[in-house]
Amino acid sequence: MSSSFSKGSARSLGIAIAVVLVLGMIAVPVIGSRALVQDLFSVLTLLVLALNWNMLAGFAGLVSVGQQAFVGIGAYVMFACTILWGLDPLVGVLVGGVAAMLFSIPMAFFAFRLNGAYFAIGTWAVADIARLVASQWTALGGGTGTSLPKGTTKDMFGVPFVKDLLDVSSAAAADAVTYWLALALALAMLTISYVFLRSKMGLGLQAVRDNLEAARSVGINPTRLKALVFTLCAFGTGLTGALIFIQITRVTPQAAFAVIDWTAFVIFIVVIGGIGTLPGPILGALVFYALERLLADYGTVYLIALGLLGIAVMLFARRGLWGLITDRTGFDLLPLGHAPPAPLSETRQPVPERT
Amino acid sequence: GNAKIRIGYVSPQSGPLSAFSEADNFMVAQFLEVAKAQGLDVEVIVKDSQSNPNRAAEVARELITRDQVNLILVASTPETTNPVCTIAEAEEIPVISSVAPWQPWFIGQQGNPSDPGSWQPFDYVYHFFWGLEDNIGAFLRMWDSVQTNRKVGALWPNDGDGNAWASEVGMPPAAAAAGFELTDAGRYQNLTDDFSAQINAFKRAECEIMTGIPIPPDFTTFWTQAMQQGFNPKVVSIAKALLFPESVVALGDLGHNLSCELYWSPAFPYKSSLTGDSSADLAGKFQEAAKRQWTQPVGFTHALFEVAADALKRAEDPTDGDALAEAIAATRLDTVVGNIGWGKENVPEFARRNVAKTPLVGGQWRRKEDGSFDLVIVENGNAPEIPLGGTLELLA
Amino acid sequence: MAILSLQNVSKSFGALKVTDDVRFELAEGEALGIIGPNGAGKSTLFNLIAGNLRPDEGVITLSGRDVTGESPMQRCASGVGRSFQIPQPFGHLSVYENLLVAARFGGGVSGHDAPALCMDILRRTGLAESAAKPAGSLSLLSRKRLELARAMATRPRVILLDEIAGGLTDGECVELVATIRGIHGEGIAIIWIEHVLHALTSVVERLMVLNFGKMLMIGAPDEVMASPEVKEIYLGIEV
Amino acid sequence: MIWLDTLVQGVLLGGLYALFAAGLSLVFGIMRLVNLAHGDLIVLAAYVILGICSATGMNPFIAATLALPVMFVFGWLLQTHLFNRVLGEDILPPLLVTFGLSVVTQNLLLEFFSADSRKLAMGAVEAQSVTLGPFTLGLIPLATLGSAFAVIFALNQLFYRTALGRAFRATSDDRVTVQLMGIYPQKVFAIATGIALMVATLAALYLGARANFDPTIGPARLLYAFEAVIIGGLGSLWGTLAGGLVIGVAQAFGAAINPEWQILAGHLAFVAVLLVRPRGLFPRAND
Amino acid sequence: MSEGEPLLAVEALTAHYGDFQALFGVDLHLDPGGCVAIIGANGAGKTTLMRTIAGILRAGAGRVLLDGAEIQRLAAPEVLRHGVAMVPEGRKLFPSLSVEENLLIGAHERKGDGRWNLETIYDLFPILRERRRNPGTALSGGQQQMVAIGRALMSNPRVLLCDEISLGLAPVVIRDIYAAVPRIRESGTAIVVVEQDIGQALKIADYVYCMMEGRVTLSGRPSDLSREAIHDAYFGVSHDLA
Ligand SMILES: Nc1ncnc2c1ncn2[C@@H]1O[C@H](COP(=O)(O)OP(=O)(O)OP(=O)(O)O)[C@@H](O)[C@H]1O
Ligand SMILES: Nc1ncnc2c1ncn2[C@@H]1O[C@H](COP(=O)(O)OP(=O)(O)OP(=O)(O)O)[C@@H](O)[C@H]1O
Ligand SMILES: [Mg+2]
Ligand SMILES: [Mg+2]
Repeated sequence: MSSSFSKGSARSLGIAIAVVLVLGMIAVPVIGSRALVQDLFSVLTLLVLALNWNMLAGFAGLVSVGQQAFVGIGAYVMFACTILWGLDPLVGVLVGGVAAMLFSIPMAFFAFRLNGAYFAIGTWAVADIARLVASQWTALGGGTGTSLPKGTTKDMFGVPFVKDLLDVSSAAAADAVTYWLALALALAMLTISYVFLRSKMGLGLQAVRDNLEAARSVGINPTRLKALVFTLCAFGTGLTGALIFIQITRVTPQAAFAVIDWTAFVIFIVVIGGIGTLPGPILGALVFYALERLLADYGTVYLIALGLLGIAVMLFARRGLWGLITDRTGFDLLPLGHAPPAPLSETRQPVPERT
Repeated sequence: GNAKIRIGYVSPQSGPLSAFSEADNFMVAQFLEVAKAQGLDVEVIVKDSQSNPNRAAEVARELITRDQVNLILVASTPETTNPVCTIAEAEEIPVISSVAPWQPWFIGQQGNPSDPGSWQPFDYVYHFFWGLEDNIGAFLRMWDSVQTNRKVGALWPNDGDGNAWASEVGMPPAAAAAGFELTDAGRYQNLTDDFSAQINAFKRAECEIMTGIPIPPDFTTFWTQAMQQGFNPKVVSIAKALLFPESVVALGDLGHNLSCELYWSPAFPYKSSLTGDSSADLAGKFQEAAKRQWTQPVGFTHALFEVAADALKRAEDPTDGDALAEAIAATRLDTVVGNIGWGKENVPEFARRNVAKTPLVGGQWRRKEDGSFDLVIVENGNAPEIPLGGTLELLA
Repeated sequence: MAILSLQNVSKSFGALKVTDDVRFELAEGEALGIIGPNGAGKSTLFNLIAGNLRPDEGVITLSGRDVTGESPMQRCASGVGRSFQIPQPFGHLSVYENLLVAARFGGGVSGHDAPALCMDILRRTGLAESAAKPAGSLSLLSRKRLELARAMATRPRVILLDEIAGGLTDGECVELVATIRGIHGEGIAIIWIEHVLHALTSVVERLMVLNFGKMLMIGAPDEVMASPEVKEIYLGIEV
Repeated sequence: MIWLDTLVQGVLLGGLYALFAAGLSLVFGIMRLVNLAHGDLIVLAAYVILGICSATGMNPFIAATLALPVMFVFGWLLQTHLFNRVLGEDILPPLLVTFGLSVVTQNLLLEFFSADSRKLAMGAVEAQSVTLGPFTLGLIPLATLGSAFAVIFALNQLFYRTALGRAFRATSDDRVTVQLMGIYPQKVFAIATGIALMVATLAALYLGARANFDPTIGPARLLYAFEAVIIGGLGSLWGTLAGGLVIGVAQAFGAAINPEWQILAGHLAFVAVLLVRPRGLFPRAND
Repeated sequence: MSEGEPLLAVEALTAHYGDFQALFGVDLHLDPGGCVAIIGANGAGKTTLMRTIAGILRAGAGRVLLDGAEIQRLAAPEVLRHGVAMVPEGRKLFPSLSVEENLLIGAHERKGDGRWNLETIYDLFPILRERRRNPGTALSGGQQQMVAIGRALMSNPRVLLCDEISLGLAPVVIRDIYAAVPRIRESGTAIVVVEQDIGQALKIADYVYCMMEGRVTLSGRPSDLSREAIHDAYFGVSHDLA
C-alpha cells in the first residue's frame, strides 16, 4: 500500500515539475537572454529529430539512415513557399512537413522491400537521390543554393506582434517565435509519442519488435504499422527541418541533405541517451549540446571526442545513459507499459459479443 | 570609443576547406599585437565553421547573441561567408567578408538569384575580393596572347562557383564577345569519378583551350583521364583547383604550365597598412611562423584585419553597428592586396554598395628541376602595376 | 456449414513432404484432437491453417470462404486463434499486455472493454498472479498457459492449441481440461494437438492421427484409440 | 560508337567501384557488418602508402605491398578489440561503432596530415594509355579493372578452395554451430577484416593514382560501394564486381546524356535493380 | 550407476536463457565407450543440456567433468579440443558448403590421425560418397543427419553428443542411422543421444535419463524401467493408457 502511495506521489511530483519546467521554458524569450533562446532552439529541434528517429529505430525497428531527405525536403519546400510563391515562412514550414510526408510514401514503397542493413543503405541512397534532385532545382539556386530574402523573418507571422509585445528587435522576435514553435513541436512530439506508444498502435509496435511471427498471428499487420510510423515521422522530421532552416536562413543541397548533421548526429543523440525510451533522446540531446558548447571550437578534437563517446557507449552502456540510470535506480520517467487493472471482484465480467 | 571592441572571426579551420585558413593563427596574433600598439582595445573571438554552412550559421548566431561582437570578419568560400553574412545582416551587425568571388557572395545571398529585379543591397555586410569578370578577363587575355583555334572546353560543376561561371554573368557572354567558341558539357556533381563524357565532348569540338572551376580532386581525375584518352589542349586555365601549391605538386609532371588566377603573391607591389610590411615580407614572416609555403589567401586574411582596424579607428563609435557600418562603407585603404574601397565604379550598380574589388592577374605554374613549382605572373591587364614574370607558354 | 475445411492440402520442405494431401472439415463449435509421433507434421498443419505457412497445394476455407492466400493477420481477423508449440511470448511486454495486444488487434476489442476481458482470461488460465510480470521471465509452464490465454484473447471462432498440457501435474491437468471445456462451451471450435491422451480424449469429439504428414485415421476417440496400428505408431513401443 | 566508348569507360569506372566494394562485401558477407568506416580506412591506407613512399622514395606500387601487412594487422586489431564486441542480432551497435570510427579516423588524419590534397605520384604511367581498336584506354584504369578482377578472383579462390575459406563460409552460415567445429568466429572475423583492409589498400592505391585524396574524401564513394555490394547480392563476390560495373556503367551513361545525371543514374540503377530483385542479382540461396 | 571413473560427469548443472531458467541441477554420468539416452517431452531441456555441455551455452552453477577435469567454463571450440563433439538438433549443416566440405570442416581442429577420416565416414554412410559434391542442404533429411554425424566424428571425439538424430525421419532411415551407433561405439567413442522415441532410446542405450521441466525425473537401465514409470516421468501423470 505504502509503496503504491509513494509511487503515486512521485508521479504527481513529476507532473508538477514538468508543468513548472514547461511554463519556465515558455517564458524563456521574455525573461532569458537571446543566447539562451537560441541554445534551447537548437536543443529542441535536435530533440524533435531525435524523437522521430527513436520512434523509427527504437520502436518500429526501422534503422533509417535517410532522415536527411525529410529535413532537406522540408527546408527546400519552405524556401520555395517563401521565395517562389510568396507565402509566409511558417506556412512554408507546414507545407514542407507535408511534402516530406508525401515523399516518404514512395520511399517506403521502395525501402520496405529491404531489411536490416539493406534498409539502412536503401534509405541513404534515396536521400541522396533527393539531394541530387534538389540540386537541379534551378529556381532555388541549383547546386549553389539560396538564402532567405532579406527581411523575410521580420514580416513572418507573429513576429511584428511579438516585437511590439516584448519590445525587442525583429531578429529577437523572430527567434522567440521560432523558439516557441520548436518548443511546441517538441512537446507535441513527446506527447504524441507517449500517447501513440501507449495506444493500441504502440502496443502493436512493441509486440512486432519482440516477436514478428507471433505478432502477425494475433492479428497485427506489421507493414501497415511501420508504414504509418514512417510517414508520420517523415512529417515530423520535415517540419523540424523547415523550422531549422528558417534559423539557418540559407539552403544548399549539401547542407540541407547533410547525412552527418541530420542523421548521424541524431543517431548519436538517441543512442547515447538510450534508444527505445522516451527520456533517452532528451538526455542525449542535452549531452550532445553540452559537448558541442564545450568543445565545438576545437573542431577536429570535438569530432574525435564525439566519435569516441559513441563507440564507448556502444561498448559499455548498450542501453545508453538513460538505461544506466534506470538500471541503477529502477526509476522510469515515462513508462510505456499498461498496468493490469486491479482485480475488483472475483465475479466474471461480461464479455462483449464479437461482431 | 573606450569600451573594448569585440571582433568575431569565422573561417573554415577544419574540414575540407581548411587549407584556406592556414594563416589564421598567425594573422590574429599579429593583429592583436599591432592593434594594442596602436591603441586599439580589441578582442578577437575565433570561430571555426568546420567547412560546413550549417555550422557557419550557428557560430554566426553564437558570436552575435552570446559573445555580442561589434564586428564580424569572415573569410573563405561562399560556404562560410554567405550564411554568416545573411545572419549578420538580419541581426544588423557589420561584417567584413572576403575570399569568395563577389557574384556567388552577392547573388548567392539573394532570395531569387535568377531574378535580378529582386536583388537588394545590404546595409551591414561588406565584401572585398575580385569578381568573375576579372578572372574571366585574365583568362581571355591569356588565351589571346597565344595562337589557338579559339575553341574552349569548360568544366563547371553544379556548385556555387560552377553555376556562377556558367551563368549569363559568367563566362559564356564574355567568351562570345572575345571571339571564343565555348563547349559547355553541363553541370556535374563534385567528386565525380569519371569525366569521359566531358572529354569526349571536348574532343569532338576540337577544343584547344580548357577552362573550369573544379575542386582539386576532380581536376586531377579529369586531367589524368584527359591525358589517357588523348585530349591534349594547348592551354589549360583552371580556377580554384590550382590555388594551392600542394594540389599542383600532387600532379607532378602533369602540373607543368597549367595556368590559373592569381590574386595575391609575394610579388604583388603592395604594402600592409597595418604593419608596413611588403607582400614579400608578409609571405616571409608567415612562412617562418607557420613553416609552410605561402598561399594566395594569406594576403587576404591579413587584409581583413587591415580593413577592420582602419574602420574601427575611423568609426565615431565602433560599438555602434550603424556607425561602424558607415565607417566600413567609407573605406579607402591601400592594403597588402591592393586598394580597397566600396562604392567604386568598377562594380555594377546593384552590388556597388557592398562590394569592393581587388586586383587579379593570370599565373602559370612552372615545374622546376627539383619537382617543386613556381607560380609565374604571365598576365596583368587588370593591374598593370603588378610586374610580369614571363609570358604564357603552351602545353607541350 | 463447416467453419474450417481443408481440401487436398500438401506442404513440403525441400524433399521432405511434411503435409501430405490432408483433407477434413471442422464443424462449427466442434473439438478435434490431433495425435501423431514427433515430426508427423502436426505443428506444420497448424502453420498452414493459421497462415504462417502457405500450402504447396490445396485449398483452405473458413466458413466457406477461400483463405488459402491470406496472411496470418487476416486469418486472425477472420477468427483463427493459435498457440505456438514453442511458446512465442512478447518477451518485453507484461503478461497482461501480451493479452491486451491480442485482444485489441486480433479480437477487435475496444480499449474500454479490453482490460476486463484480458483479466478474465488471465484468471481462467491461472495467470492472474503473473499479470504484471514480463512474459520473458515466465517458466515454461506459464509460457504455455500464456499461449492459450493469448489465443483466447483474440476471441477466435477456431482456436488451435499445440501441446499445451505436456508436463502438467494431475491437478493442473484437470484445471486445464476444465478451461478448455469452458472455451468449448462458448461455442468456439477447437483443434488440439496433444500427447497427453487422457486429457485430450476427455474434451474432443473426434480424433485425427497424423503420420508422416498423412492422415492415418479420423473418427471417434474410442475407435481411434482402439486401433493397434495407432497404438504402435504413437507410442513407438511394440505392444 | 560514342555509346560503345561510354560503355567501356563505364566498365573501367566500375572496376574502381568494385575494388572499393570488395572489402566491404567480404565483411558484409561473412559477418553482416555494415562498415561505415570503410571509406575512411581506404583513405587511411592511402596515407600509409604515401607515408612509405615519402619516407623511402619508393614507387607507390611497391610501397603498397609494404602497406598490405600493416593494414592487415590493423584490421585484425580493429576486429578483435572493437567490432567483435558489438556484432550481433542488432545492426545498430556495429553501425554506430563504425560511424564513430569513421569520424575519429577522418579527424585524426586531419590533425596529422591537414586538409591538403595529396596524390600518389605514379610517374609517367599516369597519363599513358593503350589503343584497342577505336578505344583509348588509360593504363591505370585498366590496371584498376584488372586488379578488381584479380582481387575478386583471388578472394573467390580463397573462399572456395581453402580451409580458411571453408571456415569463412561456415561462420557466415551459422556462427554458433561453427564453434562446434572448433572454430572461433571472432578469429575468423578478425582475419576477414584483415583481408578486407588489404583489399582496401589496393583500392587506396588506385584511388590515390586516379585523383587527389584528403582526409575527408572517404565517405564520398562509400555509398556507391554499398550499392555495389547490395546489387550484387549478399556474400556474392562476383556479384559485387557485377554491382560495381552496373553502377559504373549507369553513371557513365547518365553522364553521357547529361553530366548532371551521372551520380543520379548510379543511384537510380541501384533502386531499379532492387525493385526488381530485392535480394540483389546473385543472392545466396539461404538467407 | 556403474563402477569405475565416468568419462563424462555432469553435476548439479543449471542453465538460463536470460531471465528464464531452463536447467535446474542436472546430474548425468557417461562411462568410457558407453551410451546413454536422454528422453523427455518437448521443452524438457534436453537440447539445453547438450548445448551447455558442449560449451555453446554458458553453464550457471554446477560442473561438467571430462575425465575428472572441469570443462564447464570452456568455450565450445575448447570443449571440442578436449574431445567432446556434438551433432546439433536440426542437423545445422552449413548450406554454403558441399557435403564433403561439411565433413572436412568437422576436422578443422583435429590433430594427428584417428579412426575417423573421409574414407571411414564414407564407409559408414556409403550414400554420402555419391553425394559428396552436392550442397549439404540438397540431401534428404536422413542423409543430412548422416552428414551431421560424420561431421562431428571427423574430430575423432571421445564423447559424441547427438541431439534428436531421428527427428522427422522415416523408420527405414532411422534404422540406418541407428545402425551406425554400435560402429561408433566400437571405435571407442562414448555417446549421449537425445531421443524422443522412447522405444528407440531403450533399445540402444546402456542407461536412460528422463527429463522434465529442466530436471532429471527418472533414470536407470532400460531393463529396470517399466513403461508405466517412463510414462509417469514423461507426462507427470499416472494414468493407464488403455
Ligand atoms: N520451416 C521448416 N523447414 C524445414 N523443415 C521443417 C520446417 N518446419 C518443420 N519442418 C520439418 O517438418 C517435419 C514436421 O514438423 P512438425 O513441427 O510439423 O512436426 P510435429 O508433428 O509438430 O512434431 P512434434 O510432435 O515434435 O511437435 C519435421 O521433420 C520438421 O523437421
Ligand atoms: N534460445 C532460447 N531462448 C529462450 N528460451 C529458450 C531458448 N531455447 C530453448 N528455450 C526454452 O528452454 C526450454 C528447454 O528447451 P530445450 O530446447 O532444451 O528443450 P528440449 O527438451 O530439447 O525440447 P525439444 O524436444 O522440443 O527439442 C524450453 O522451454 C524452451 O522454450
Ligand atoms: Mg509440433
Ligand atoms: Mg531439443
